[in-house]
Order: sequence, then C-alpha cells, then structure tokens
Amino acid sequence: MAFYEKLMGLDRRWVYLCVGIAVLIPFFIPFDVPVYTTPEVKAVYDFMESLKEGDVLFLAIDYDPNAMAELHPTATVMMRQAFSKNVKLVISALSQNGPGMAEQLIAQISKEYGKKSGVDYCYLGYKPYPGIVILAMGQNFRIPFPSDYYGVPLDSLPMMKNIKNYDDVKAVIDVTGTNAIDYWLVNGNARYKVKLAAAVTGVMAADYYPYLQSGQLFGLLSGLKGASEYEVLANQKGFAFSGMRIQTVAHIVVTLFIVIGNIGFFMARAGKRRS
Amino acid sequence: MRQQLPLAIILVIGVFMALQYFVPHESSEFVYEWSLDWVIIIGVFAMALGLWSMFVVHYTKIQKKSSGWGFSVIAILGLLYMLIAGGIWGIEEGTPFMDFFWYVYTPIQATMFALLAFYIASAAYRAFRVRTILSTILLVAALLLMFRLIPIGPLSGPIQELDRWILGVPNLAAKRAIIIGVGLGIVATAVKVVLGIERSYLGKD
Amino acid sequence: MPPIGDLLWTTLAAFLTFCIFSFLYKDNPFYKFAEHLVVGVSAGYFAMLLWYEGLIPKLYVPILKEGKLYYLIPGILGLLMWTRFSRKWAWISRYPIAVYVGIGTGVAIPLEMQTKVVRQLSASMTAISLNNATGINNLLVVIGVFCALVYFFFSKEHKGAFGGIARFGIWTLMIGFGAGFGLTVMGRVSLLIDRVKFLAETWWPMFKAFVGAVF
Amino acid sequence: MQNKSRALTIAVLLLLPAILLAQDTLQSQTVAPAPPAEVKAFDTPNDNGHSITITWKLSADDGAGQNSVTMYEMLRAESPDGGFISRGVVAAGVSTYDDKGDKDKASQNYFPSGKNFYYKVRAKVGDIFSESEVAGPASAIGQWYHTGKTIVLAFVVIFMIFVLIFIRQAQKGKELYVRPIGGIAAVDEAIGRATEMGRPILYVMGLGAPNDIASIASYTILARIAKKTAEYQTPILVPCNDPIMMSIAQETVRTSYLDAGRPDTYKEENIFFVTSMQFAYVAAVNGIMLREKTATNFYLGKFFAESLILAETGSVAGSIQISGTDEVAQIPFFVAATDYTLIGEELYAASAYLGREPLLLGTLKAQDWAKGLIMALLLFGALAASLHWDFFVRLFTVRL
Repeated sequence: MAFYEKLMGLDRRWVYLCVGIAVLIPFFIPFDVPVYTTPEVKAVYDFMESLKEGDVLFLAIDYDPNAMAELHPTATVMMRQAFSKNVKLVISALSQNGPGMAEQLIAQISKEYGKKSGVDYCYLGYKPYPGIVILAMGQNFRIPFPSDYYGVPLDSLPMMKNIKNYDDVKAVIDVTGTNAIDYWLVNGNARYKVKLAAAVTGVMAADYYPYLQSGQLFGLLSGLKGASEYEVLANQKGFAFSGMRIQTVAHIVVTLFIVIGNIGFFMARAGKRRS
Repeated sequence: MRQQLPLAIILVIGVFMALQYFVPHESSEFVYEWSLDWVIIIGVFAMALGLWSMFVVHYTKIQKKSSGWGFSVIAILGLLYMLIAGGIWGIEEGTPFMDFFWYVYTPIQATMFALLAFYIASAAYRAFRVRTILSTILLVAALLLMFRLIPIGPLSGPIQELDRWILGVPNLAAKRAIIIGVGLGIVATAVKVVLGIERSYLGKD
Repeated sequence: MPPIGDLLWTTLAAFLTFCIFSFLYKDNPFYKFAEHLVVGVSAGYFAMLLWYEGLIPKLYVPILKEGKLYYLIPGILGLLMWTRFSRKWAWISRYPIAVYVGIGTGVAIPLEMQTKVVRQLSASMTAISLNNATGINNLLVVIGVFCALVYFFFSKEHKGAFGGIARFGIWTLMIGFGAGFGLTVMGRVSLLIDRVKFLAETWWPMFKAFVGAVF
Repeated sequence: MQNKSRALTIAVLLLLPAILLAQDTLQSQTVAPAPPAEVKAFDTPNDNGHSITITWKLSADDGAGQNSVTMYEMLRAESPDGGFISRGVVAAGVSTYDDKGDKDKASQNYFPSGKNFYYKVRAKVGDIFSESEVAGPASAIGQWYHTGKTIVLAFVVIFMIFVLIFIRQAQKGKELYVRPIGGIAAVDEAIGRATEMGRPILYVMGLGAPNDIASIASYTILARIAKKTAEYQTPILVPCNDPIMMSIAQETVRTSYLDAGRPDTYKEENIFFVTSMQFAYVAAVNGIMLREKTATNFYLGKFFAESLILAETGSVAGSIQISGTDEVAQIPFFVAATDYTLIGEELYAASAYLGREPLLLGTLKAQDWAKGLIMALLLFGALAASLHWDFFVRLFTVRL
C-alpha cells in the first residue's frame, strides 16, 4: 500500500487518538501558545493601563451564573488589573441572579489585594429594571442605590464622597450575558455620553461589532476568546487562557489532518497521472 | 370510515388551526392552548405503546437467547427501576429516581455529546479534500473559520476580519436562502397533508 | 474522606463515561452495557416525566379537580391510541393521529410562512449601495440569497445562464456550510474538555482521597 | 398560599422602582419636572382584550430643559376623581406603555376586559414628580382579526392559489419537468446495494416531534422507500424516538408492503421504539448500525447535534448514507459526513420526486413560483430600501 494511500485511508482511530492527546496534554501540562490579540480587546486593556491611581472605573457585572464560564475570567482579570493599579471601582450587578456570584468574586479578589469596601471599591448590587437604574444613575448613583449592597448609605462611604454620577467615572465596562448592554448603550452611552466597553458571550458578540465600528463601544471582548486575549495582555494567564490553549492545539490538529488528507489526495492524483 | 373520516378530521382541524393564528381574541387563544394540551395528552397515552414496543424488542431477544440478550436484561431492569422508583418516591430532586438521572443518564449523554469532538475531526479529515470546486470552497471556508483560534502571526488580524465578513455576508445569505426554501417546503407539505393529497402516512386497507 | 455515597455515585458516573469513550476504539461489551442501561433508564425517566408533568396536570387535575369535563375529549382520543395493541382495531388509532397531525400542520402553515418566509424576506430588504461597506455587503447578501434560491428551483433545468446563477448559489451555500462547520469545532472541543474536567477535577480527587483514607 | 406570595412579589416588583426612588435622599433636584402632556389611553390593538395602551408627549425636562426626568410611572383608577394605583414604570425617553394583565380571572394580575379605566402619567425624578391630566375612560377589548398579520395571510393565500393552479394542470395530465436531485437519484442504487449484500436498510426519522412537518415529510419518504424495499425483499429497520412516530411509521410501512403486494413479508417488530431522549437514542442507533450491519442508512427529518454522531458511526460501518434535514445548523455535518444530502427544501420535495404522482409534482411547481415571487420581492425590496420607500418595506414587516 503506497504511502499516499496510507495518508488518505488513515484509520480514523488515529484521528481520535490525536484529538484526545491534543486535549489531554494542554489540559494537564500548562505551556504557552501565542494568542493573537484583537484591537477591540487591546483598546480596553490600553485604556485600563492608562488609568492613574485614584481614578474611578465603573464595572458592571451584569451576568447570571449560567454565563460564568465565559464571563467570570474577564471580570476577574479586569478587577485584578484595576486593584493592582489602585484604581477605585464602582460595581453593579444588574442581572437578577448575579449579585451573589458577583459578591463572592469581589470578596475573593479584594482580599487578594487587601482592598476595603467603601474605600477602594463600592459594590452597589442589584435593583430591578436595568433600563431605569442605568438611566437614574446618570443623574446620581444615589437615586437607584441610596445605599450599597451591604446596606451602608453611599454618602457615608469615603470613596463615594465626591462621586455623583457617570461624570465622575472614567468609563463603564459592562460584562454581561444579558440585554443589559443594550440599556447601557441607549440609556448610558447615548443619553449621558458614558465611555462604554463591553464583554459579552461568544454568541452575542456578532450583534455588537457594529457598535464598535460606530464608536459607541470603545472596546469589545467576545466570550472565552476575548477573556483569554485579555489574560495574555494583562499577563495573568488563568482559566480562559488554559481553555484557549486546548482549543488552539485542538484546532491545529484538526487543520493538520485536513492538510494530511489533501497531501495524500494530491500524491494519489500525481500517481495516477504517472501510470 | 377508516380512510375518509381521518382525512376529513385533518382537513377541518388543519384549516381551523391555520385560521386561529390570525385571531388574537382570547377565545382563539383558549382553543390554541387547549389544542396544545390535546397533543400532550395523546402523547402520554402513546407512551404506553412505546414502552410496550421496547419491552417486546428486548424480551424477544432474551427469549431467543439471541446474541447479547444479557444486555437486553439490563435495558429492561433500567426501565423497571425508573418506573418503580419514580412511582414510589416521586421525581423530585434527591429521590432515587433523580439519582439515576444525574449519575447514569447525565454522564452518558454528556459523553455521547463529547464524542462529537472526535467525530468532527475525522469528518473534516475525510470530507475536506480539494476534489471539486464545491468541496474546495467548503474546505477553505471551514479552514478560515478554524484559523481564528490558531495564531498565524501577522495573518491573524486580517483573518479575524475575514471571518466576520464570511459570517455576516455569504453565511447569512446561505442561511436565509435555506430558511426561505424550508419555509415554502414546510407550507407546501402541510397544505398537501391538510388537503389529503399526501396521505401515505395514514395507512389504508 | 468523601461521603461514601457521593463517591460511589460519582465513580459510577466516571465508569459510564469511560464505557462510552471506549466506543471510539470499537463496539464492545462496556459500551453495550452503558448503551442498554441508558436506553432503559431514559425511557423510564421520560415516561415518568410524562406521567407527572403530563397526565396529572393536563388530565387528572382538569377533570377530577377542576371539573373541566371537556378534557375528557383528548383523554378519550388518547385512549384510542391503545387500539393499536390489537391488529383488528388498530385502524381506530388513525383518529387521534389525524387530530394530532391536523393540529401540527394547521398551526405550521401560517406560522412557518411568517417566521421562515416573510421575516427572512423583510430582513433582506436593506439599503444597498456601492459607495459604503455596509451597502455593498447588503447587496452581496441579496445577490447570495437570490442565487441560492435559484439553486432550489425544481422545475427548471440547471443549464445556461440559469445554471450559472444556480452554480453561484450552491457556492454560496457551500461557504455557509464550511463556515458553520469551522465555527462549531470550538464548541465541540469544549464539550470534551468538560468531560475531562469531570474525570480529572471531580472524580479523581474524590477517588484519590478515598484510596488515601483506606490505605 | 404560594399564589399569595407570588402575588406579593409581583406587587413588590411593580412598585420597587417607586419604593427605591422614594427612599432616595438627595438635595440636588428639588424642582419638579414639567408634566407629560397629551396623555391618551385606548384599547391595545390586535390583542386578546386584556391590555390598554397609554401614550403621552415627553415631559419638557426629558432629555432637554433641566434634563432631570428619570422615569414615567403609570397610574390607573376606575374613576377619574381618585383611587389611582401604580401600574408600572418606563424609563425616560419612552412615551408609550401597554398596561396589560392576565386573561385568567383567578390570576392576581387579572385585567378585566371591557371595563372602563382612567389613567394618568407621572414624570419622576427621585421622589419628586409631576402628574399629567387624567386620560380615559378606556376599556380593553379583544380583536377577531390581527391586522399586523395581513401580509402573512396574503402570502398563504397566494401560495394556495399557486398550489391549486398547478394541481389543476397536473390533473389535466400536463407533464411537469423536475430537475434531478443527486440524493434522490441515489435512493434506488442504495436500496439495490443493500439487497445485493443481503443486509438490512436503516431509516432514521430524526428527533423532531411527530407533528413537525419535517417528520411528516419523513413519513411520506419512508412510504416510497418502504415500497421499494418490499419489492426488493430487503428488510427495513426503523428505530423511533417517539411512540406516535412509531405508530405512524408502522402504518406507513405496512401500507407500502400492501401496495407492493407483499403484506405477508411486513414485520412490525422492525419498526420499534427505542427511547425519547436524544443521546440515549443515538447510543442505541449507533449499536444497531454496527450490529445489524445495515448496508444503507437514511437520515431524513429533523436532526440536532446527533447528526454527526450518526453519520460518522454509519461510515465506520461502511454503509451508504443518504441524509436530509431542514435544520440549517446540521446540514454542514451531513454534507461533510454522508454520501448524499438533501438540503433544506429538497427534503420536502423528496416524496414528490420518489412518488412521481402528478398532484405532488404540481405542488413542487407551486413552490417554484412562490420562490420566483419572493426573489422578485427580494430585489425590489432592496431597491425600495435604498430609495427610502419605507412604505414598501414596512408592508413586509409583521407587527405581532
């Protein structure tokens, strides 16, 4: 049996084996794969880097636990980046089942960096009607959130002393798996000229690239891929990156098999021509 | 009686349900919701036929001691367990019934699903050959989309753009055309059934 | 040491996971075991689901609790399905089937016309132009849909200009299929990752802890 | 009890914005915004008769003036002079609201049909607000025709006319040409192959509901194919994932064997129920393919993620595979992994192709004419959109 025939008629179990290995090795042995970072992700990262100590950023954690897999890495890495630069955070959770999850995340990461609620960050929590809440916050955070998630009046929080509304935050970054982003676009960006970036789930992404072109969003992260890009930029490779590493290797393997098959195919054709 | 009456029923109900779609009034809503219940209820009774058929298939295997009859025993035991456990303890979370669902059904179905990771690779390997123009187009489009996860240096940027375009333009056009065609096919078939032109599925004698 | 119950259940789940994966090599008793088990269990599961979520709320409660006697009609229709148990009377089951099919087809005619035909058509009615990217893309979409629809013509031979358009149509379809295929790989791989996660991060530590505790 | 608590949460949800805005204690705005003007309340069109629509002119301080309005609150009463209760809120910039409720009298959120109500609208900022004039009376009435769906009706009617025309022609005995479709041309060959090899044929109807039209199309194709297998004396296995599908398939196949004049060779146990759950079903069908060594596999109907699992296992078993589905997302996998694929509409044409009955072919012609019409509208619509003939574009948008 000629070599090219082997290439073409490869027992599919070899394919299965390679796919299995392609998933297992990167799963257990961490190693680096180059990740191409898209400009829309880099834009967000560069903006975050441009923030100075004491600046305030609004981080909207508007997703439910069911979108955790895709969006938690983004929220995590951004929060780390902000805290490491001593940027203060105003955090909302405008998705009904999100607040508890967001609270855990904040607790965990603020501990890592020894940040205190009310001093370094202010967790507003959840209120229904995101559209109205987002609009009202444009007037004053205290309209929808007279007190923070833990019930402390905003006015009594040192950090919120001279923070009234969107005018006092550098930008809003909405990490969301819901239509909250639409409200941020309309009631936040369009109405109050909020500088807005978003991190959405992979399936949602396609619908929001247009806003990127029209400049209503200054950056956009798409699902796990966006998260992994960001992890690479922020140089804290974590869950998203390891997931992407597996994906990359797997995709390379699939591609290679397609190539192998075609090499065999061409050789076969050449062989026929000769005979 | 055996042939004509069923066809008449389909005609009457079919036309009625079709018109119902255009009537927002609540009495029409009521009919619609009720009809959905009919469908469910008929389905519930039919399940007995299904279980019986399944039982017969495996029972005959066991009876004939045909190859692998032992596995048929397992199938029947699995079935009986669920029926009995569900009957006795109910189907709430934490019941022996749901334990089987979570620790037997769920892992198996998730793993069956995961097999796709292997199959998609071998399918790609066998199918994507530059044999004809068509298979070449198929191949190129698939590769371009896969490349978005493969770092290929300076090319990565343009490829991301290209992928977005492919998804937004030719892919969209293809989907739309198929959906429109399917829509017409569905309506045509439904009309044939309602008018009784297509009746082969009803049986006759 | 983990609670023994959890351990046993999780180990069973892990075992079944391996059984299914073994099918990749070839059909074998382990796969057959898992296959037959899941067939029985799932059938039983679904039947009980129908009983509790279907029969009781849709028939028992309306008739006996709420006294909606008109629910007897579907009930009787359902019973008629059982005539299939007898060769002689099986034909009666055509009545419930006719009702069943009648409802499905009747609902489908206007609904599919709206969701599949009219909506797609109106969605394609977007401004085309040659001097901006969006306009050009819209134009390309319209052309693509047009040609692909030509491909679906049944009563006209695909030759000459018509055939040419049809060919462009099938090319468009193929790009779509290729893209769909390439796009899906990622999702399928993550399904596999989830299974590996389950084995490596849920089951194995549990199992190791147990073994460690015993020996 | 549970009902009551649900009602409570509903009430809370409805009032929450009011509540939370009421707590608010800020000094900044003390000036009440200008009230909403020209408030109108009228029966919501094209509904089941349990909703009233309120429209108003935005407050002068909404997006302009002091730009302070954050929301509008709707209040309803049974008399113009008092007893107004909050019915809901919308964000600033919105000037219409549907005050709707349930049709079921038992429900806490029941909205009486045909009863007169009066409305007024509040423009609010924090706890400060200004109220509009009272509007009404208005009462909710159900309609008997949905004007927004007229275009759909038009399409259905036109399509029916096409169908009738071409059925007529067919009855007159007019020959209709249909172009060959690879997947359908291959059916005979595929059955023949199974016969030569003396192996059974597998027919999978997919995982659609028994009254999905895709499933119905699949029965009709099964009828044709079973007739051939009866003639060739080749067993056909039909594992079903739904009992009703099984019943219909049994009737179908039995009839085909009857038509083929071989009722004696019909085996009911070959059309059997497996299970209703997707991947358990697939696991079993995989087994059947490998153990019964089916020479030819048909996958025709509605398929989901399992499409590729079936197709791959089938090609491991070395079967000829003919597939067809209307699930756009699955067609790529069938195209890649099976020998022939009926793409979308071709699935619905198949039974007419195989049956060759003039009436069925007639409807194919009707489908083509409908396609032609749509293509024309497509081009014209794009043109209209470019020329901003919005009336034309609007004509084709279904307002639900």
